[in-house]
Order: sequence, then structure tokens, then C-alpha cells
Amino acid sequence: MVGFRTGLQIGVALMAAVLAAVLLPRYLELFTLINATVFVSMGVLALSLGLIWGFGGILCFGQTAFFGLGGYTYAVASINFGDTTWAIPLALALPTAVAAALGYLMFYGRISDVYMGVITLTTTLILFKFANSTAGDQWKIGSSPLGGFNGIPGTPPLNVPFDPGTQLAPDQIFVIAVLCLGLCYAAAKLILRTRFGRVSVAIKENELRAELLGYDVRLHKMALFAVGGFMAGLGGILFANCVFVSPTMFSLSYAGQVIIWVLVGGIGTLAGPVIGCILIQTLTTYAGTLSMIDPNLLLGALFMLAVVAVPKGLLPTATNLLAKLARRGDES
Amino acid sequence: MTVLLSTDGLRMRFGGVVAVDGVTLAVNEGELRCLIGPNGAGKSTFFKCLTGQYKPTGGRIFWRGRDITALDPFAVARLGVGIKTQVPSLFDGLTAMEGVVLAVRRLHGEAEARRRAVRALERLEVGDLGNRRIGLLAHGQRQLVELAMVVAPEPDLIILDEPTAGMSAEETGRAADLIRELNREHAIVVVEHDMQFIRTIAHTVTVFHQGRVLMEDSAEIVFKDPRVRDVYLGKAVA
Amino acid sequence: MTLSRRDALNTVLFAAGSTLAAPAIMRHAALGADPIKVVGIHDASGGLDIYGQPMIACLDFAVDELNAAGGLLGRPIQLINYDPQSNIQLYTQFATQAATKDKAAVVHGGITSASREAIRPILRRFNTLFFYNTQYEGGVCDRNIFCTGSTPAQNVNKLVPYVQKHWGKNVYIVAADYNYGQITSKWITKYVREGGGQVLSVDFFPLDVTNFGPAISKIQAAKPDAVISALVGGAHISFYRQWAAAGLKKSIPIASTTFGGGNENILLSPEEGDGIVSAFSYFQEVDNPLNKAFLEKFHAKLGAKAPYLGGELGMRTYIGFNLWAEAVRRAKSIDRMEVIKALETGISLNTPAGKTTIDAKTHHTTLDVFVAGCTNQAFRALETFPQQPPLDTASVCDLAAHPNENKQYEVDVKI
Amino acid sequence: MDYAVVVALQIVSGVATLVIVSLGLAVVFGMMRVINLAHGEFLMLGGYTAILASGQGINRWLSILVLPPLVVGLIGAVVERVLIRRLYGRMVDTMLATWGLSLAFIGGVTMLFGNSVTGISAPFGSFGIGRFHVAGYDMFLVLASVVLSLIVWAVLKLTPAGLIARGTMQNAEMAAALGVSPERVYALTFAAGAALSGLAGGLIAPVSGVLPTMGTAYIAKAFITVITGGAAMLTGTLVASGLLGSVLTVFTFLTTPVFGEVALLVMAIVLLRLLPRGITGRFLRRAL
Repeated sequence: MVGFRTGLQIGVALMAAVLAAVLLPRYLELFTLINATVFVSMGVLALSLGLIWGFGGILCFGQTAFFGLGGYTYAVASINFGDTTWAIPLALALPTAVAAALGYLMFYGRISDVYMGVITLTTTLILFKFANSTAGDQWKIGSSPLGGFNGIPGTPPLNVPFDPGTQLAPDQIFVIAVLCLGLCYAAAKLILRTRFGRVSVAIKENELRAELLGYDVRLHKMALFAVGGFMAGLGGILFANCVFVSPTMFSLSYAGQVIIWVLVGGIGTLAGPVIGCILIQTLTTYAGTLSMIDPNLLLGALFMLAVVAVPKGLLPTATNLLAKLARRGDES
Repeated sequence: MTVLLSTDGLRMRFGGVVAVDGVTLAVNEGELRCLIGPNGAGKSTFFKCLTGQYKPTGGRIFWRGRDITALDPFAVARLGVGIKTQVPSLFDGLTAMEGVVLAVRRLHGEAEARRRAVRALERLEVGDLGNRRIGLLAHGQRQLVELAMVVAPEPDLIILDEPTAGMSAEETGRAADLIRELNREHAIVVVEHDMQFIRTIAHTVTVFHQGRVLMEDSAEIVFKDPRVRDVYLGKAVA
Repeated sequence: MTLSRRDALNTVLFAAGSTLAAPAIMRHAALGADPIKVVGIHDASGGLDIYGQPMIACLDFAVDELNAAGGLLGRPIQLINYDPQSNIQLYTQFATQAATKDKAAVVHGGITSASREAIRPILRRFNTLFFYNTQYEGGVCDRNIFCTGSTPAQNVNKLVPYVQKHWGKNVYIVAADYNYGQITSKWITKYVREGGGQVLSVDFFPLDVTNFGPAISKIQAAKPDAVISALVGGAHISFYRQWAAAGLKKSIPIASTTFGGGNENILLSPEEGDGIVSAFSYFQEVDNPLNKAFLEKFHAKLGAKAPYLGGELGMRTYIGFNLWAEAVRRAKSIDRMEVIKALETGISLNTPAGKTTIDAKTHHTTLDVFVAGCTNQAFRALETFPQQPPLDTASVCDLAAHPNENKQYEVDVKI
Repeated sequence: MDYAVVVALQIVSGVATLVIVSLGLAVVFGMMRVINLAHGEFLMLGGYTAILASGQGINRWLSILVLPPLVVGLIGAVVERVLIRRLYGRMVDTMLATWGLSLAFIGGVTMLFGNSVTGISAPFGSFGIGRFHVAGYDMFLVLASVVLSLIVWAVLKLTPAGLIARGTMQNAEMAAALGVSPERVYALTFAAGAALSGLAGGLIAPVSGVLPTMGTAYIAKAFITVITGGAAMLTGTLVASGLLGSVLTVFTFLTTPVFGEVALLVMAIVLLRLLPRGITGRFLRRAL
């Protein structure tokens, strides 16, 4: 059974996604739409970390590992198949499986907090270094060269299932991306209502108590981590569709940004990370067009300000503020 | 009477220190057993071995005759063992009701789990706290909510580690009543160093000293034994 | 990034609610016509800014020069500069923006081959003319792009014989680990073998490697006659520094296809940089009247903020813009196809770097090449090769015969 | 034979570099449990100090060894005062804030100095081993790593200040009751860590280039080294540097620099899987 509140949130989110998918392509210019698709794909990535960190207590410094794996698998598979239809399930399965395997390694090894951070960070860095060093001719999977530092600029966009001749246009890909984000949000909300989701939250609250109640903490964490890997992989597929895959997807700067999106948006919420992601991405892009101030300086200053001024993240702070205002409204 | 939980020559060493040194012990169904001993006698280490938090370095643990040595805590719990730790271990971000529901949700569907959770909270006389956030409760209330979580799945055996730690005299009295009440339906092992408390509830008492079992007998006999007094007063035992 | 006067002006105008390329517009408000939009995409920050800064400065300079002379077709040029921050994703974003939002008449940009390959398909898809003004590994065959920099047949082909003639037959190659370094090292291998020598080994380094200690020991063990470097970016400068620190400068000389392309020679001390030999189609020190006049104007305008125009990157950007402007004048239109057709007539300009002519079949250029040695942080021409055609690309690409071709050819050499 | 000696020397200098770039982070993380993501930028600032100072004609040794720790230590003290102090005990927030700080430093330095700073060349020249030449400065770095480690050890173990610092980190309330101001101790420790990072930046400036973004090349490696080392910050960092640095250099020799780094990272994962509390979580637990 889904509670009223959750149902409402899911309803609103799906409605917003559908509205955005229907309306935005009509009113936005093509370039804005393509940029928006990039942001949305990263929003899915932010959501994945928001879920496992905010609700499972798994601080993953390397969520980009699954993002990149999803993208690369999609690119390599669709170039080899000549059709994107079967590339998608493959590109979802691989990051999920890798997340499960890595989760097995960490959680069954009882590795915790900071150490887990290092292992996940290291994983994405290994993938980064590896992908970066595949510029030579010997690095080929089937008919697809891995391209090293360049990545694979020829990543094919989605085609109509089983019809490789009909590729989707950027505005259609935008619609798909927005719907994916909406569905991921709804799925995350629903997961948190199930026993599995509630136990995961309980594990975040107190691992020992959950264990003493007979729940296999390691299995739950591994499963949640795999769900996160799945979502990040989906984000990677969407990203590959509007940009193309390159080692940057695994890079330290992306890995760090995801964490910042979640923190700025509000940890312990699902919408927060998505909002944080889109805000910061917009800002980064805007900063690149400014010539009077270094973009890094601007972003850095904003992050520091955010930590000191809105330590809980934007969404929770805004919700609290609204609640306060509403209360004041009631009183008067 | 069948043996529920037993150990055979259980040992636990940390580096050069042997905290539990060959403990053999058996708890029967329906029994109320107290493990006592001064600080550092090895009780808590023994408790953590029983609950799977430590993997013993020697000896074996049996549950209804089955070897369960080195099982993980969740697997121990699934056998039907309810465990309460010394420092209350709770889900501070959840409400009391949510916490207790989760305790039974492993075994039952949602509706049934809710019914049982309500019953457990009422049984511990904290039915009115269901909607409160656990993190905001007072110390005594937290102890009771934790007990509700332990009791709710109706385990065959409850293991309590120092249940009276940090309690006032009055609260300790109530805790004693509660344990006796719970003992009507569950076997209980209480790890405790407060002799007064043990006196009010005990049937069979096992005394730990320097990682070994010093003696094991009914409460009256144990408390009269000079060796036990010496242990508590810090005299060396011959 | 240093705050140039232009930036300061921008700041003021920006505050007044004007657009980014305000100076150009303001000066020509009198012309009253719609400005022609030109977009520049170069890294002004991040690890590749040592190349981006001179390119941006030269593009700014070229646009201002043209506007001061009355603009094009009676319209002023509005230059929009984007800084992709050495981030490939931002390249694609800004290229999309240039094509679909700004509707730019032409995009000048891309530094690494990685960034070029990232934006080339986008600009082609959205029918936006693209100028790539960097020395690169050659082989791009696409009617929508003009590559105005030198390619291996022009630079490597001159550098390797110099090395073999003066230093010896056998070389050791160190190269940046991406398509530029990979393909360029194949070209080096090809020319070294043609010269009767051997490539003892090729080592590739990702752009962020700074510790070359082990590589330097390996090179010593291989005992080459010379080292040829195709290293790229700020981090790789450490190689030259560590090479000098190991005291190897006297025993094994270095030649490079990239050294001096940014400001490597200025970042290094004379003891570290002296004696390194490069081949480019331009050096700031090139001695001719046009270059003298150009540098005078350039320094008069930018003053102390003028970047060092090491290798050809900045100058090629200046030339690339002027080639485009000349084509617009001849076509009397900024329409993409009209301009391409005008360029394909083989437009030729006398530039500070010597005469530069568009090669219609390949969309590359015929240009002068200099082999130059670094002395006291400056380059001195050792040999000059006038009017070198882009033979490498020409051997595989003929856009006159196959106008719809769209790929990058690679030389087929086994390393 | 002489090749083997050269390889061995490279391994030692690889380890030494890792020690040098990790020590500052080890002190800040080991003592205060603060993950300073701006550590790499402290190195960068140290490098810039060295280069700017020597550009002004200041003595080379003064520019490399004295000024960077002073300047960066001072910057560290300011950062602690303005930013870190508000965030003690909030590990994740500290990370976000120091990440922001790192970006701001990169941006600020880029705006101030751009990219046209002259590097300094390494002192000492080179010496020959058989057919090979080795940079003398590499050996100086090895010596510097040993001396630095000894200094850190001696300060913490032998001086009253070190004792007070360690005591405060163990139990701030107790220290306060004994009349020590924990705030001052934290501030000084952070500044000391920053100074170490600054010195490291000055030391590596002649070998690697000095660029606004140079810190990013070191932060991940330093972070991984310190964490793999475990609770005993000095011993842990030394042992981890030894293991990881050797793996890095050996694999770089056998394959390519990329696979050298991959090997380092894989080694770190394997170590953490086997020793979930870091190396000194299992061995040498009593060490400093």
C-alpha cells in the first residue's frame, strides 16, 4: 500500500515530467533542449546517489563508475549491434552487475564509511585511467574502438526499437530522458515504501540494530547499491545519447560534482539532488560564458557559502521555510 | 527440558589477551539465566560471541543441538533470538511504531506486523509513544521501545546485556518485574554486574571471573559462596 | 586567465546590461547593421589554457582589426567567446549553442583533436561552418571543416630528417596518449623508417602525468640518438624539466612536434629548454616585415597582457579568421555553402607566417614550415621550407570528387 | 646491474614523493578527522610561492624550503578560522566546503597569475651510475621525505606541543579542563598540516610543473595513501607510501604509467579489502 503523501509526491513528479516532456519541446530552442537533456541525464545520476546515500547511508565517492559503464556499454554495444535496442538492457545490466559485485566486495568485507569512500573513488579512477589509455589501435571491442581520451564521438543516438534506420531526434530524446527521470523518482519513492526500502533506511539509522532484528545488512546494502548502479547506468545511457561517451564520465571532477549536487540539493530527499544537479549545471554552463570572473572561483565560492549558509541543503531548507511561513499564516 | 543454547569450551582472544577462556554453559528452554561477574570478567565478550558480533577463536556454540559458531548476528537473530545491547541500539530517525513494525516485518505481512507491533508496545506499556520519533524519547522510554522491538517477533530466547545500566533504583525495580513477566513466555539470559538486581530476579546464576566460569548454581547458593564475594571485592581467588 | 583590458571593458558594459561581445558592437553602432556572429570556442582555463590563451587573444585581435576597418559586407562582426574549461562536455554544449542558438556564421575553435572530434559532427549536423586552426595529426576529410594548421607531412616530415641528419638515425618517441599523439607517433615512425632509422620504443602518457622518472630511465637504457616528443599540455612540461635535471641534455637531444606550441619554452628556464628543436608553420620570432608589423600592432593593443605566440596556434587562428573573412568578401554572403565555395577557389593570403593557400581538395592549407631551435627561451629558425602542401591528407582525401565524405583517415603504420 | 640500481633509486624516489605529498593530509586527517579536499591546492600554492619567490630573485633554498610552508601555513590558519572552524565534527560538510575552497583557489590563482609563470629548475645537477644519469634532486627528495617524517614524529612524540595536540584530539573536554584551549590546538594543527602541504608543493615544484590545476593530480593519490595507511597517521602513511609507491614505480617500468597508476589503485582496493581498517588498523597499532 502506498501512503497518501508518497502517492501525492509520485503523482506530482510524474505529472511534472509529462508536462515538461509535452510542453518544453514546443517552447524551447533546440540547443536549450539538448542542454536540458544533458542536465536531466545527470539528474538521474544525482538521484541514484541521493537514494543510496540519503536513504541507505552508503557514501559512494564513485557513483560515476556506473554512469560511465552504462554509457560505454551502450556506445560499444550499439556500434557493434548496429541497433540500439539490445544495447539498452545490456547497458543497464552491466553497471548493475558491477555495482553488485563491488557491493559484495565492500559490504561482505565489512568495510565502512571512509574506507568505502576510498574504494568507490578508486574504482572510478581506475576506470578513468583505463578508459583514458585506450587510444591505441589494440583497444577495440568488436568493431568499436574505445578511443582513449577522445572517447567515442560516434556514439549513435537511440533508434526506434528494431528499426536502426530511424534514429530519434534530439527533442524526442529529451522526452525520453525526462520521462526516465520521472519514472526513476517514482521508482525510488516506491522502493522506499517497501519492506526492502524501509529496512535500508533502518540500516542507515542503525546497522547493528537492523542486524540484531535478523536482517542481512550486507545483502540489503548490496541490493540497494545495485539499484543505485542501475539508475546511474541509465543516466549514463541518456548522457551518451545527448553528448557522447568519453573518460570524463569517470573523472574525479564528475565524481566530486555528484556529491556536491546531492549535498547542495539536500541529503535525505530525492527531489533535492535532482534540483541541486540542475541548478549547479546551469551555473557551470553560465560561468563558462562569463569572461570577467573565473568560473572555478565563482563555483567554489558558492559551494562554501552553501555549506555555511544552507548546511541542510536547499530543498529541506526551503521546505522548512515554507512550513514556517505557513504556520505564521495560520496564526495571523 | 530441552537445551536451547549451549557453548562448549568457548574461547575468544584479542592479540595476547584471552577475554573468554573455555566457557561451557547450557541454557534450557524457558529458563531465566543470569551471567554475572565483575567488570572485565569477560561477560560482554561472551555476549558478543553468542550474538555473532565476535567470531570466537575457539570452542563452539550450539542452538538446539545445531552448531551455530561464527554465524553472523542476523543469522543468530533469525534462529529466534532477541538481543538487547548494553547501550540502547535504535533507529533514531524512525517513529517507535515504524521501528517495532520492522522488527516483525521480516516474519509477517504489513497488516499483521502492525497488529503485533501495537501489541508489543502495549505489553511494555509504551503504546502511547507509537508516533513519536525514537531519537526524541527519554532514556527510559528508549530502553522500553528497544525491548518492544526485541520482544515483538516472539523469540524463543532473549539475551539482555546489562539491562539496568543507567537506570534509577525505581526503574531497576520495574525492569526486574518486566523480566520476570517476559520469562513466562521466553527463555532469558541476562548479562549483568549489578548483584542487587540479580538477587531480585535470579533462578540460576553463572559467575564469570577472568574469562572462565567460576561457579554455576542457584541464586541462593551463589550469593552465599565466599569466592563470589571475593571476586566482587577484588580478592585473588586461590 | 589574466584580466585584459577587454575583460575590464566587458565588465563595465556587462553591468550596463549589454551583451558579451559588446566592444565590437559599440564601436560600430554607427554602421547600424545587424552584426555577423562569429563564435570562438577555446579553453581559457584548465590544463589546456596554455594553448587557448594565445588563440583567444589572436581571434579577438583579428575581429577588432576587421571591425576597425569597417567590418564585413558593411556589417560589424560580433565575436562570442566560450570557455569550455578544458572539458569536452562543455565543448559539445557550446558548439550546439553556437549552431542552434547563436546561429553563428562560423565557429573557430577546438584545440586538442579530442575537442575537434567532439564538435565536428555537431557543427556538420547543424550546417555551421567550422575552422580548426591548430597543428594536428592530419587526415580529417569533411567539407564543413577547414583545417588551417600544419599536419605531419608538413612538420614531422621536416623535423625527422633534421633529427636524422644532425643527431642520428634511431629515435625514442614520447607522446601524449590520445589520438593526436597516437597518430602523430605513427607518422614519426613512418618518416624515421624512411630515413633508414629505427624507432626504439614509443611511450604514451595521459595528459595528467607529471612524473617521468621511470620513463627517463627507460630511455637511457634504450640509448637512442634522439628523443622526439609529441607531449601536450601543462603537465607534460615536467618531462623537459626532469630530462634536464637528470643531466641528459648534453648526451641525448630532443626534437618535438609540439614544444613551443603553447608557452613551453617560456615556462622552462634556458638551461632546460635550450637546444630543443620544433617544427611549426609559425614562430613569434619569424623574421619578415608583415610579422614585424603584426607584432607591433598586437603588442600596442594588448600591452603587457599580450600572450607569447609560441608555435602556430595563435597565428593560425588569426589567419583562419582572415581566410574566412576574405571568402565572405568574395562570396558577398555569409551563407555557408557560398563561403565554402569561395574558399574552395583556393584563396590565398600573405600573412605574418608567410603565404597561406587553401587546398580545395582537402580543405587544408599550403604553408611555410620552419624547423627552429630554442635558445634562451626564444625560437630561431634553423631551416625554412616554403609552400608545403598538405600531402598526407591529400593522399587519401579528395572533397572535390567526394563532397559528402565525412571521416578522419589514419596513416597505416605498425609501431 | 647499473640498470637495477637505477630502477631501485626510482622506486625509492617514487615512495619519497608519495610521502612528501601525503604528510600534510595525514596530519590534518589523522589528527582532526578532517578530509581536506583542498590539500592539492595547498600544494599548488606552495609551488607558486616557491616560483614567485625565486622569480623575485630570492635565494633558491629560501624559496623552496622556507617561504612555501610559511605562506601556506598562514593561509591554512586563515582558512581554519574562516571556514573549517564552523564545521568541526561535520565530516561531509567539511568535504564540500574544502572542495569549494579547492575550486576557488584554482580559479583565483588562474585569475591572478594566469599561465605564464616561469618554472624553477632543479638544483644539484645529476650524477652517473654506470651508463645512467640520475637527477641529484630526486635523491634530495628522498632525504627530504626522511627528514620531514622525523620532524613530524619528533614534534608529536617529544615536544610538549605535540603531546598537548595528541591529547586534545583524544579528548577535547579533558584537555579543556586541563587549561588547554582546544580551539587553538585545532587551529595550530590545521595550520601545521597546511604548512607541510605548502612545503611539499615547494619541494615538488622543480620536478613537476606549477599550474593552477596541479593539485588535482595529487589529491586522489594522497587521499588514498593516507586512508590505506589507517589510524596511525605517520606509520600508516609511511608504510602505505612504501607499498603503493613501489607498486606504482615497478608497474610503470614494466608497462606504462597508466597501468602503474591502475596497479596502485588496485593495490589500495586489495589492501582495504584485506585490512578494512587500513594497514595500521591491523599491524603496528601502537605506532604513531
